[in-house]
Amino acid sequence: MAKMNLLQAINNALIIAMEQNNKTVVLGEDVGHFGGVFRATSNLQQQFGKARCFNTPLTEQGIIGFANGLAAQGHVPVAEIQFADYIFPAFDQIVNEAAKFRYRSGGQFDCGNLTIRTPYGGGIAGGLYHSQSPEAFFAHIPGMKVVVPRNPYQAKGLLLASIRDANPVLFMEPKRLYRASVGEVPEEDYELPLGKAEVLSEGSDISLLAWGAQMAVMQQAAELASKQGVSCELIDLRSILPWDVTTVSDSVIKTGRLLISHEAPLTGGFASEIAATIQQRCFLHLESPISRVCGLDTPYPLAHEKEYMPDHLKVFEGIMRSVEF
Amino acid sequence: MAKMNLLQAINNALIIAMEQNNKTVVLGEDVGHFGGVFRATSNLQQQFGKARCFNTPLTEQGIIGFANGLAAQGHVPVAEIQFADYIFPAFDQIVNEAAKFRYRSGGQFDCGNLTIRTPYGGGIAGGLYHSQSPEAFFAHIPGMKVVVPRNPYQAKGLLLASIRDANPVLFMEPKRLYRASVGEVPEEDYELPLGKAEVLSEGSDISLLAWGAQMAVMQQAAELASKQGVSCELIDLRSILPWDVTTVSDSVIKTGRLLISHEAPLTGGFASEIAATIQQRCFLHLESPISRVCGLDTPYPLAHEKEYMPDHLKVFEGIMRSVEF
Amino acid sequence: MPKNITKAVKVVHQVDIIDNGLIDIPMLQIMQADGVIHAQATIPEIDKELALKMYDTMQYTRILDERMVAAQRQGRISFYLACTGEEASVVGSVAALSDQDMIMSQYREQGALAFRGYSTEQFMNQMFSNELEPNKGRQMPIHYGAKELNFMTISSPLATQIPQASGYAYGQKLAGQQAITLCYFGEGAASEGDFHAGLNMAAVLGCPCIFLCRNNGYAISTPASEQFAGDGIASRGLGYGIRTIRVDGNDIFAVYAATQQARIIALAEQCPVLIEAMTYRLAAHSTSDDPSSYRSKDEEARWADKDPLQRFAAWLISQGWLEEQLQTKKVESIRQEVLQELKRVEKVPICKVDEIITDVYDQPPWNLQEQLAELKQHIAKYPEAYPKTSGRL
Amino acid sequence: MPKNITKAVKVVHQVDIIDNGLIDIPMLQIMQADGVIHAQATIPEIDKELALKMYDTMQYTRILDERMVAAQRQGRISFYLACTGEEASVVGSVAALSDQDMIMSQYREQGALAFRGYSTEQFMNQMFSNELEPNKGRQMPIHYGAKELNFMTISSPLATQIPQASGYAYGQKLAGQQAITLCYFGEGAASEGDFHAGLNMAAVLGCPCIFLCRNNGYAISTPASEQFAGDGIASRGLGYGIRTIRVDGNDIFAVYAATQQARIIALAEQCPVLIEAMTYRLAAHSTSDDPSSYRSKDEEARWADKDPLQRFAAWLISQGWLEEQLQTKKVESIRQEVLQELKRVEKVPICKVDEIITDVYDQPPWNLQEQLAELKQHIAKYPEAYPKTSGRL
Ligand SMILES: Cc1ncc(C[n+]2csc(CCOP(=O)(O)OP(=O)(O)O)c2C)c(N)n1
Ligand SMILES: Cc1ncc(C[n+]2csc(CCOP(=O)(O)OP(=O)(O)O)c2C)c(N)n1
Ligand SMILES: [Mg+2]
Ligand SMILES: [Mg+2]
Repeated sequence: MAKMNLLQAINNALIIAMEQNNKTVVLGEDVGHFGGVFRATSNLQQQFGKARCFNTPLTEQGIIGFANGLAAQGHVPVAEIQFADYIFPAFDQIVNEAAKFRYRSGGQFDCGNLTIRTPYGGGIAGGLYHSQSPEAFFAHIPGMKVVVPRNPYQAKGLLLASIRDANPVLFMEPKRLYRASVGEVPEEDYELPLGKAEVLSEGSDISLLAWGAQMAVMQQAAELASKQGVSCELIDLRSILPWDVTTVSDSVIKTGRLLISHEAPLTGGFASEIAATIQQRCFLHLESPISRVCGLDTPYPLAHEKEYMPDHLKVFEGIMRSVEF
Repeated sequence: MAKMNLLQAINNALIIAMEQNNKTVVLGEDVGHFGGVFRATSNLQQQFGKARCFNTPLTEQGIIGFANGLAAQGHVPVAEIQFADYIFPAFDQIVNEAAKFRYRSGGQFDCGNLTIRTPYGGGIAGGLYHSQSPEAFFAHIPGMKVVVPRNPYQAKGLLLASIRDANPVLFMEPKRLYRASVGEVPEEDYELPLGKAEVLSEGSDISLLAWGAQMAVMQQAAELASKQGVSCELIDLRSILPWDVTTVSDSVIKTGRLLISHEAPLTGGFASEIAATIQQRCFLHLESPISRVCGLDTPYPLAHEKEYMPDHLKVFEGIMRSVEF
Repeated sequence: MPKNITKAVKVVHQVDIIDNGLIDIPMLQIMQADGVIHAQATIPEIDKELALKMYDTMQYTRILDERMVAAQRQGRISFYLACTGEEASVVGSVAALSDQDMIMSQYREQGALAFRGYSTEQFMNQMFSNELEPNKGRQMPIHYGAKELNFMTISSPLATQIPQASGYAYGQKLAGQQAITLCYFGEGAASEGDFHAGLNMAAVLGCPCIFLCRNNGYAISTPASEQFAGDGIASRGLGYGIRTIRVDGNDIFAVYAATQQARIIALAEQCPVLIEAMTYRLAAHSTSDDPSSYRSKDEEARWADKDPLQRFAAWLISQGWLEEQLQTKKVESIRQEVLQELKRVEKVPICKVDEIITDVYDQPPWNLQEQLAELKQHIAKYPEAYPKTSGRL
Repeated sequence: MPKNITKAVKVVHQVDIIDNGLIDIPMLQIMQADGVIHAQATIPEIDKELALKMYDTMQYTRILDERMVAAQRQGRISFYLACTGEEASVVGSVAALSDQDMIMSQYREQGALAFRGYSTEQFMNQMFSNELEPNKGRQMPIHYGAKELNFMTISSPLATQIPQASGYAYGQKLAGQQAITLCYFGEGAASEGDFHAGLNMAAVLGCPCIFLCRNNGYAISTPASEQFAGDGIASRGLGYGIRTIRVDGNDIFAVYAATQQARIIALAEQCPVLIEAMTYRLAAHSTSDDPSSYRSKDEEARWADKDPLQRFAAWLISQGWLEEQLQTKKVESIRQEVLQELKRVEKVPICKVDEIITDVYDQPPWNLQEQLAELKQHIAKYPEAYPKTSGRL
C-alpha cells in the first residue's frame, strides 16, 4: 500500500500496463516528455521511449482515428483527450468507428483494445469548456463501455481493467479530485470489475446513486439526512455503460426510494436512463417518484458555477422531498 | 391545397423561405445543381442562384462550422447533412459552438438563424450507416432545438418555423416517408409551433407517444389494441427539445399509462428522459410502469432489420403488457 | 523543408503573396491511351503471368460490375457501387503490394479484393448479406471485409479509415513488420477533417503508409472544381511534408510503378507516401444515382476513350500476350460464373437471430441478453412476421 | 493551378516521387532585429500617429500581461494567458484592417482588442466575470468578446472559429459589404480538422478572409517539430489554392505590409489569403503552465533578442518619434491604470442569478423557467451557501 492521489494512481496504473504488456501505447496532446497538462503521463516517455508514449498533433479526431487503427492492428492504445470538453471532434471516430468496428465486421476486426482517458467535470472555475460531464452522450452508444472512478484506489483498479478489457472504454477522470483525493492504493497490479456498482454504505430509507466526483457530494448530503433521521443507502455506479441494474434495483426494492445525481444537465442525462429502467423494474416498490438532482439545462457557467452545481444542499433537499412525499 | 409527398413539402418550404427572406442560404453536399441525393433541394440553385444554394466540399464539420459563421453574420443558413449517420463529424460544431454561441457571449452573438436538415431512420435496408436515429444525442444539448415531422403537412409548417426560429434547430426528416407519405399541403406560407406536441386521437386506457416515421407504427398498433378493446391516446411529440411536457403529462394523468417508442437504441434514448420526467410528475396517476418499446442496444443491422425495429407488433405487445399489468 | 523555430528560412524583403501557380505537379504516364509506351518511359518489370493476372482482375471486376448493376435493377440486391473506369488505379496499386500489407479501402476498390483472391462466392455472400458472409450480413452490399486477405472491413462514413490507416501502419512499424498499409480514398473524402488529421499524423509520426487518392472527378454529383481549388490532392501532400506523386490513374503501368516505388520508400524510410491517381468514374456513383443530370455524355465519352482496360489490352495484344478470341471465351465464362453464383447464393439464409446481439461487445451484457430473449419470444409468437429468422429460433 | 478532369496537366514519364524540398517558402522581413530597415525593403506607409498607436498598443498589452500574470499569482483572478513576444503579429495585422472587418481570434490576441479601443475597465470586467461584462461572466478569463468592436467572443475549443470565419466572410460577401474577416489561430490549432475544412471551403467558395497563423513554435508543451513535418503552415495554403505569404512575425512592418496587401486582394478578388507569422511565445502557455520543463532558457533568450517591442522601439527612436524618458512615464501610468482598475473592478458583483438561464435560447423554455424558480427558492433557503447571488434574489 502507498498513499497516492488520483493522478498518481492513474500514472501508476499506466506504468503497470506498459510494463506488463509491451503493446501498450500512450498517446495524446502533450502526454510525451511533458507528461500531460495534468501530469497523468509523467515519466512514461522517459521510461518507455518515444515510440510508446508520444505527443500527437493537436487533433482529437486524429488521435482517436489513429488509436482505432492502432487497436485494430493489435496494439493497446491508451489515448488521452486533454479535457472531456474537447472530445467532440472525435465523436464520429467513437460513435461510428470504435463502437461499431466489431459489429460491422462480424468480429473479424475490432477496436477492443482502445481506452480513452479524459478528465471531466466542474468545480474548478473552468466555465463552459473546462467543466463538462458528457457521459450521457457515450451511454447511448452500443459497443462502448464508460467508466468513472471516484478515488485513487478505484482509479487504478478500474483503469487497469479498462485497458485490458476487450472493448473500447471511455475512462472519465474527475479532475476536481486529481490532487484532492488521496488514499491508500496497493502498489501491485489489480483490477476492479467493469459493469459493477459498489454499495458504499447500506441504508433503509432511500437509495442514493451517483458516480465519480459526485460521490463526495452524496456522502455529505447523506450525513445531513442522517441528522434528520433518514437512513441512506449510498451506491457508486462506477460503470455508466453497461450499468449494474441488479445492484441498483435490489437496493431500490429494499429502500423504496431512489435519488440520482450528476453534474451534467438534467435533460437527457444518464439519470434519465436509470430512472426509466428502475421505475419499470421496481414499480410496485416505489414509495415516491425517482428523483434527479442534476446540473441545470444550460451550458456550464463560470460566475454562477456554485448555483449550477448539484451540491450537497440540493441533494439533501431532494432526499427530504423524496422521503416526505 | 396541393398533394405533395414529404420531399415536395420540404422543397416547397425551402422555396418559400428563400423567396420570403433573401438572406436564406441553402448549403450542403450535392444540394446545388443536382438538388441533393434525395432531391429535397431541387431547383433551388436554378431559381435562386449559386450564391444562395451551393454544393460544399465533402466535410460535415466544415458545413456546420461555415453555417455557424454565416448565421452569426446575420444570414439564415439551412444546412443539409446528407444522412443523419454522417452528422457526427459536425458534433463539436453543434454541441460546443452552435448551441453555446449565444450563452457564452451573453447574447452578443448567436447562431440562432441556423437550421440543420438531415434525413434519419431505418426501414430502407440501409444498415449501420444509413438508418440511425440520433435524436437523443442532440436532446442533451441545451441551446439546441430538435424537431421531427411525421407527414408532408407537418414537414412544411415545422420546417418554416424552424428556419425562422431564433435558435439553432436540428430538423430530422424521416427518410422512409420521403416519397411514401403523401398528403394535402397548403400552398401558402404557414408555420406550426415548435415545442408543441399534437394529440392525434384521444383515448382513455393508455397514452402512446412517438414522433416522425414511428407515428404510423403507433397507429397500426393502436388499431390492433382497439380490436382488443383497448382505447389508445395517440400523441406525436413533434419537438424533441424542448418537449411538450404539459400535453404528455395531461394525457398520462387521464389514461394512467404511457408507452413511448423510438427506433434508436433503448439505452440512453430520448424515451428515457420522457419516462423519467413523467414518472416524477404523474407518479400517483400511473397504473403501470411507463413502457419503452425501442430499437435494440446494438448498431443498426441490415439482415436483421425487421427484427431490430420496434414494429407495430412489438408496440402492440407492449400496450397489452401495460394494460394487463 | 520543415520550418520552425530551429530551421533556417530564406528571407526576402518585398511583399510577395504567392499565387497559386507555385505548385504545378506533373503526372506520370508510361503508357499512352492507345496502349503504346512513351518513348522516354520505362515499363515496370512485370512478367506475363503477373500482367495477365492484373488484366484478368480488371476484366473480372468490370464484368462483376455490369452483372451486379443489372442484378440490382432486377431487385435481386438492394445496392451496388461500380469501379468501372478506375480499375487500373486499384489493380495497378494492389499488384505492387505484398499480401502482408493491410488494405484499408473506401468502397470502390473491389479490384484489390479480387486480385487477392476473394472469390465470386464471397462477393455474392456479402452482397446477399447471408450467414456465410464473415461480416454476418450486417452492412449494406459492397462493404466487403476479409481478415485473411488483410483487407479491412469497409465502413460507410467517409475518410474515417485515413487516420486509422496511419495508426495501423504505426502499429506495423512498432511490431517490426515488413509490411505497410495502403489506404484508398476519393478526392471528395479528402475534404473531410479526418484526411487532414490522418496525413499530418502519418507524416509527423513516421507511419509506413501509402495514401492513394482516386481523383475520379466527382463526389456523387459534386465536380472536383467544387471540391477544391488547389492543385488536386497531391499538392496537399507536399504541404504535410509527405513524399508525393501524381499518376495517370488509367495507366496501369504508371500506377504500378509509382506504388512499387512508394512501397520501397515507405518501408525503408518508415514514412508515408501520397499517390494521386487521376481517373474518371465512368459509371454512376452507385445504383442509387443517375449522372445524366450533372454531367455530359460528351465528357463521359471522352473518358471512355481513355478506358484503362482497353488501354492495357492493346498493350498486351501488342506483346502477343492476349488473344482476342480466348478473351471472348473468358469474358463469357466469368459472366456465367457470376450468374451461377448469384443464383445459388441468393438462396442462402441470413444469420440466425441470435447474431443480432453478438459482436456489439466481446460478450453480450445483461441488457442485450434480455433483449434477445424477449425478441425470440416475440418472434415465436408472430413467426409469419419475421419469416427470415422465425424458422430457426 | 487547380487540376481536375478539365484542366491541362504536365505529363512526365519517369517515376519521380517528389521530395519535401519542392516547397520552400521564404519569409518577408522588412525590419531587422536591431530595428534597422533592410536595404532592399520598403517601409509600409505608416505615419507617426499610427506608428505610435501601434507601439502604444504593444506596450499596453505587454504591461497588461505582466500585471495580470501577477494578479493571477496573487489569486485575484483564476487564469490568464499572455501575448508576450507576439505583439507585432497581432498589432501589425489589426492595424492594417478597417474597423468594419470582423476579427475571429483564438485567445492570444488581446492586442487586436486594445488597438480597437477595448478599455482597461473592459479587460478587467471580463477577467473578473462580473455583471458589467457583456459576456455576463460565463466564460473563463481572456475569453473576450465585443460586438461593437467587431470582435467575436472567443471560444475555447481550438480551430472552431476557422470554418466559422469562412462562413462569416461569405456572409459579408453576400451582403455586399466592403469588409473582410480576419481569423487568428496558432500552428497547433492548424492540426485540427476544422482548419482543413475552413481553409478549403474558403478557397472553393471564395470567402474574403485573411487566415493569420501565429506560428509561435509551441502548442502548450508540444514543439512545432511534433506538430507538422512540412514547410510550416504556409505550405498548406498553397495546397488549397490559397494565396499565401510567410512573414517575420516579430517585424511589425512585415506583418502590417503583408496584411494590408492581403486585405486588398481578399476584397478585390473575394478570396482568402493565408499569412503565416513566424514568432515565439516568450511567456508560458498560460498561468497554468511552466515552460521550463520543455524548453531551454537558451532558446528563450535567443528569442528575447528578437523581441518585437524592442525592435519597433529602436526604429521609432531612430526616427525621433519616441522619447525614452516619456516612455518610462507612460509605462508607469499604464501600470497605475491597470492596478487601479483591477482594484476597482474586483469589487463589482457578478450577474444576478436570473442570468443563469438567459441566452441558452432567445426565450427560456419551461424547463429552464422551472429550474430557475426552484433554484431561487433553494438559494433563499440557504443564503450563506450562495453568497454571490443570495443578496440579490
Ligand atoms: C461522412 C460521410 N459523408 C457523406 C457520405 C455520403 N457519400 C457517400 S459517397 C460520397 C461521395 C464520395 O466521393 P469521393 O470520395 O470522391 O469517392 P468516389 O465516390 O468518387 O469514389 C458521399 C458524399 C458518407 N458516406 N460519409
Ligand atoms: C479542441 C481543443 N483541444 C485541446 C485544447 C487545449 N489547448 C488549449 S491551448 C492548446 C495549444 C494551442 O496551441 P497553438 O494553437 O499553437 O496556440 P498558442 O497557444 O501557441 O498560441 C491546447 C492543446 C483546446 N482548447 N481545444
Ligand atoms: Mg470522387
Ligand atoms: Mg503555438
